Amino acid sequence: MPGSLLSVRGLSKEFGGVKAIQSVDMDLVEGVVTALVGPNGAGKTTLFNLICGHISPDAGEVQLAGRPIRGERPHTIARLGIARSFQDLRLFGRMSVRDNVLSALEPTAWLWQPGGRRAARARLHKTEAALERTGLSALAGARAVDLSYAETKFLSLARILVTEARIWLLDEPASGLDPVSRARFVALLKEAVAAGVTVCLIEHNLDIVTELADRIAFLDRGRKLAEGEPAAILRDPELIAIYFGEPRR
Amino acid sequence: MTAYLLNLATLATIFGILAASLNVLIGYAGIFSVAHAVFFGVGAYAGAQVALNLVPDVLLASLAGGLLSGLLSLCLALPALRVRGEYFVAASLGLQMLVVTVFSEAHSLTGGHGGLVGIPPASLLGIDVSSPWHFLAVCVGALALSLVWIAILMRGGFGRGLMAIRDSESAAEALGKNVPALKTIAVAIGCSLAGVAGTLFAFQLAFINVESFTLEQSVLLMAMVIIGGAGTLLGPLVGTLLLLLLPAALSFIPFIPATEIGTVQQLVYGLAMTLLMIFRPAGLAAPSTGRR
Amino acid sequence: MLILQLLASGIQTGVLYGLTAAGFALIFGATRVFHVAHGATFVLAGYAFVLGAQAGLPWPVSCLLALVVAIGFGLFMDAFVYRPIQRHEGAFFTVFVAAFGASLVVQNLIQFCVGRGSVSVSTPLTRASEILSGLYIAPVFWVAIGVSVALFALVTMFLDRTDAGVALRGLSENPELLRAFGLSSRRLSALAFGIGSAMTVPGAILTAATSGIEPAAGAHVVLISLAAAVVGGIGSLRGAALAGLLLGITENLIIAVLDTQWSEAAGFLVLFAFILFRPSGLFGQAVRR
Amino acid sequence: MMKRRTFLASGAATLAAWRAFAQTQSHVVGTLFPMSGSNAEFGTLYTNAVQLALDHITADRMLMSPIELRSQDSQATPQGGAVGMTRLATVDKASYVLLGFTGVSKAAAPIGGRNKVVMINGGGVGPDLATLSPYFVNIIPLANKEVTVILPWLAKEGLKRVALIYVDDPLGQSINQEFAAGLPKQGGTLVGAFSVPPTQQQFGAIAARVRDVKPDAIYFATPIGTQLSQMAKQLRDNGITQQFVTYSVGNLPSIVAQPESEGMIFTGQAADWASNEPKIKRFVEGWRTKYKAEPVTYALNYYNGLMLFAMLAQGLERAGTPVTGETLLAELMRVRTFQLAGGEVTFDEHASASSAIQISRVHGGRSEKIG
Repeated sequence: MPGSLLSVRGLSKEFGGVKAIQSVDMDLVEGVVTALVGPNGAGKTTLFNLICGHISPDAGEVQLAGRPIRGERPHTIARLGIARSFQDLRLFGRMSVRDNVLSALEPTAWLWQPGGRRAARARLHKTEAALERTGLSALAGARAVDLSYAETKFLSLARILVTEARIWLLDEPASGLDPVSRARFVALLKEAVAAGVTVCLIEHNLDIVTELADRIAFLDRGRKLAEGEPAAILRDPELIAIYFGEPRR
Repeated sequence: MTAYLLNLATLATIFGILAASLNVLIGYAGIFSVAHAVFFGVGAYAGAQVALNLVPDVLLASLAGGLLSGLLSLCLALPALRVRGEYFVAASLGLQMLVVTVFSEAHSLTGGHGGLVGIPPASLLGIDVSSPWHFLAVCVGALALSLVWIAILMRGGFGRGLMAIRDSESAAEALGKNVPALKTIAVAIGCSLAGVAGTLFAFQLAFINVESFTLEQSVLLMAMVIIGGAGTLLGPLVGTLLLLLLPAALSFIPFIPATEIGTVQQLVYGLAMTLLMIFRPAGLAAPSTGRR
Repeated sequence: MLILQLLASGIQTGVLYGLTAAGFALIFGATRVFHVAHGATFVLAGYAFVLGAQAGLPWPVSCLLALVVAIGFGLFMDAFVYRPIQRHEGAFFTVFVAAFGASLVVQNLIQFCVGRGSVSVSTPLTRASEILSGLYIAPVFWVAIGVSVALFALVTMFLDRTDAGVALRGLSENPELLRAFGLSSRRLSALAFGIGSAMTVPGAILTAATSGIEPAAGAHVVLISLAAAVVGGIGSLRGAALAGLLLGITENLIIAVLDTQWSEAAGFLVLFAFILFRPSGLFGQAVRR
Repeated sequence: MMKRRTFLASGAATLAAWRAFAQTQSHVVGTLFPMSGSNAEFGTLYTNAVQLALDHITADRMLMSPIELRSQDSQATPQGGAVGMTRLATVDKASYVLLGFTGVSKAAAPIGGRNKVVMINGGGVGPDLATLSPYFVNIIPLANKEVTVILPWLAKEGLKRVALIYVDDPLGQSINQEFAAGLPKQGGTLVGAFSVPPTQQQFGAIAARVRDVKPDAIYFATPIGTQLSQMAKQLRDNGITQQFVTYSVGNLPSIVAQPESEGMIFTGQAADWASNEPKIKRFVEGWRTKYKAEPVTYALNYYNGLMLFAMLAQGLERAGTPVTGETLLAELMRVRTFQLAGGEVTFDEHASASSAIQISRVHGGRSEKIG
């Protein structure tokens, strides 16, 4: 597909006989926001895990800007410019908010850091800026486990924000937020998209999906059932029936 | 009296290094090793052999002890990369038991149960440092260096990387951390420091045998770190002082029958471990939990 | 004949290892508590039996006493040590340290109250006689096998047939369920501790009869249980029991070629190898890396 | 099993020692025994022996200044030995320390030597203890001497095939060497030597191997009493009916009392409890009244250990020489031969004692001298 930054071809994964993902094709086009939609257990998170290398696929191909990345270790894939968030956030609980973000800026943290003091100061600067944007500046010294729910969501975003990754894979980033926080959150995402980030998000809240997404990929039981413009997908009665409660076995 | 206090202070310093080094694993990297006495022992034997056969130079012997322990730490890093949690504890237990057998059977290297006797008095770059004051100074120096080295590492990106892995391995990976490399280095650092402590221990006692490197020792070390506060710089030192000075302090209490001191001490130490874990699981030196 | 004799003594050790390990596995599987104080349960049960017998109680009463002490201690640990810690959302290591501390307390209390040497009961059951040329078997051999098999069958039946048992097994086979059960699993966890602790009793009593029991004997028991539980696949009772049996046999058979120093080490080498190459154990489901 | 009374007694002693802290006139004698852990049975036994000697010395008014006992727990480990010895030497300023156990002795010897403290070993019998330090005195004959006594006896009894079960430490290794070298000279053979770790508790498998080599006698070389009793019980349980032989460790009360030890032969210093020699008689009767039990040679060693101190100090006091470790050692090396309970003891140039070794047999829960 033209402009495809990340392309997934024929990706499959089985867990003990259960087909979690069955030959899924998908493309993330530069600057386009794709929403992964589907009922629980459709395999959305598994798809993220396969792309990021947390799970190795049984078959299929993943390419980042034409370079095959299937079989690479997660940290290598991350360093190539794919950032992801987790549904359960997985913050670094016993570290401070600042260190959570700062740590995301040091992927190759070694016994010593390249660039010396100046680079270190730059990283700190960037961290403070990210905290500022996500409204966490006042909490920079607090431990992540001590944050409120909404604050943890923003911290998770801040960690991705600083990485300057080209692709963001976000797993229900805004779920459970109150309307005000949600608006703030969506605004931040839009800013990022405007700055050229390619976003793929898993989202159950269709309001957010319609507000953000340019395309929707619909997954059910490991298969991609449809992909297209949000309006078209959300009008398909069959998909809506699956989504909203066709009784599943 | 001074000599007794000096001896105790030197031992406390050596165990301080040990606890601090174990803290790198337990507190920062989240690698719950109960095989730390193994690396203490490797360092002690290596240092003692250098002192016995080459020169009794603390620096050289410590280097040898630290290096060998660091190399052999791969035995611990390997399971640490494969498994976590209870499985890793089990693996390190296995390693500990295995190595104790090797220590007691490799007569030519370790002297078996008879141990290595007559380790010569220590010197440092040609200067005799075997007097209690001098040797304490050497040990305090080593402890200070270790603490500074750990503090610098843990304040920097490396430490943040380790703690990130400790708190969430998958998130750390997703942010580009090379988890196997970081873990391996952390284990190597912790174990080589333990090796240095082992060498100092060998010089201090002038006699070592396998009884100092058993599972009980590993558990004592672990208790020092946990009781003091894992993941804090000074916690392990607090734990070391408490657990090491406890028997000495108990033996000064006149109303405990001398014959029962050992039992009472173990009892107190066991009870302290259990109660602390129930009421203050983060350890004595850890800041109290914030809002929650 | 040597091999046969070693095999026999391996089986006798092994069945008791297996039973104790299965108790450990049951507790770990159902509650995710790394019950290091399992060895303390074992020692307490052994001492209860010996002291009962020395006080002149008839042996079934002494056995019952041992059973009560074991179960009581298990329930005590569950209610007053593990549960408060879990309320604090302690990491598993916190549990490990607390349990270790408790074992130390038990060991030293026994030393203080009873004495430090080993205690044992004398019984004609441990006297071996030659049943084949060169093969000596003591009646205790059959007792160990009989009791272990019977008790194991009883526990498995309980787990298979009763509602509570099925729920327990569900927990150990699918740890995810544990989260769903949450703290409402309180009674189930007490049940697991009760049964698991009871499973140390035959081993404790027979050890007291064959080789005597000492305050520090718990450490070895825990190490073996732990090794067996891992090798068998954590959560699998059958796996733990079988692995315990195998460890006992290995420990004994290896003496045909090596000195005894290596017999314990061999068991831990097996453990280490399993963790490196097959962390899911013999029967376990795949664990997360 | 130890008696509560002993705890109280030693507790009272400690208390008394504390009160006397300021009185620098008294002679400070230290004990460095394992008081906790699996070897604590020895520690209690040794402490009892020292207490009894102290009672007798006080009753006899042997010394002008009183003896003050200070106790440290060696835990039977090198580290415990080093810490305890340092404390005895530098805090308590003991001039004379009674200790035991090979590992403890090795760790304590350099410290005692540096601080000029005479160390009396009455329990550890590893042959490498002979030359640890000039200040290290062995009042117990070392184990290799015991083996030389048992070899002719084995030959005389026609026990030609000997199997050895030994703990793999210097003691066990030296016994192994002594047997391997000495048995053929007597026309016997060492048909099997099985080493075990000090922590081993199960001997069923060893029993199988021992039976497999068809020995006439089985020799146990373990320094740990509980282990010895396990070995004896489990071997008998596993149908091994041959002669058991061991060295002085067999003299522990718990072992002598055990039914499986019936008929076991052990060597040890000549100590004839039925003797009419007044010193030994006093010791035996004193022990029986005070501890309601039969004495053992280990206890005799430490009893003699403190008695030796009283004799040395008495000599020094009479000569007007201050009692220090240095003068005590000089006195020991001057006199060399002492009339202690159980007979004459002579110290060689390494300050290691040689005294007559006797062979005893366990019979009916008691030990009896057979040669």
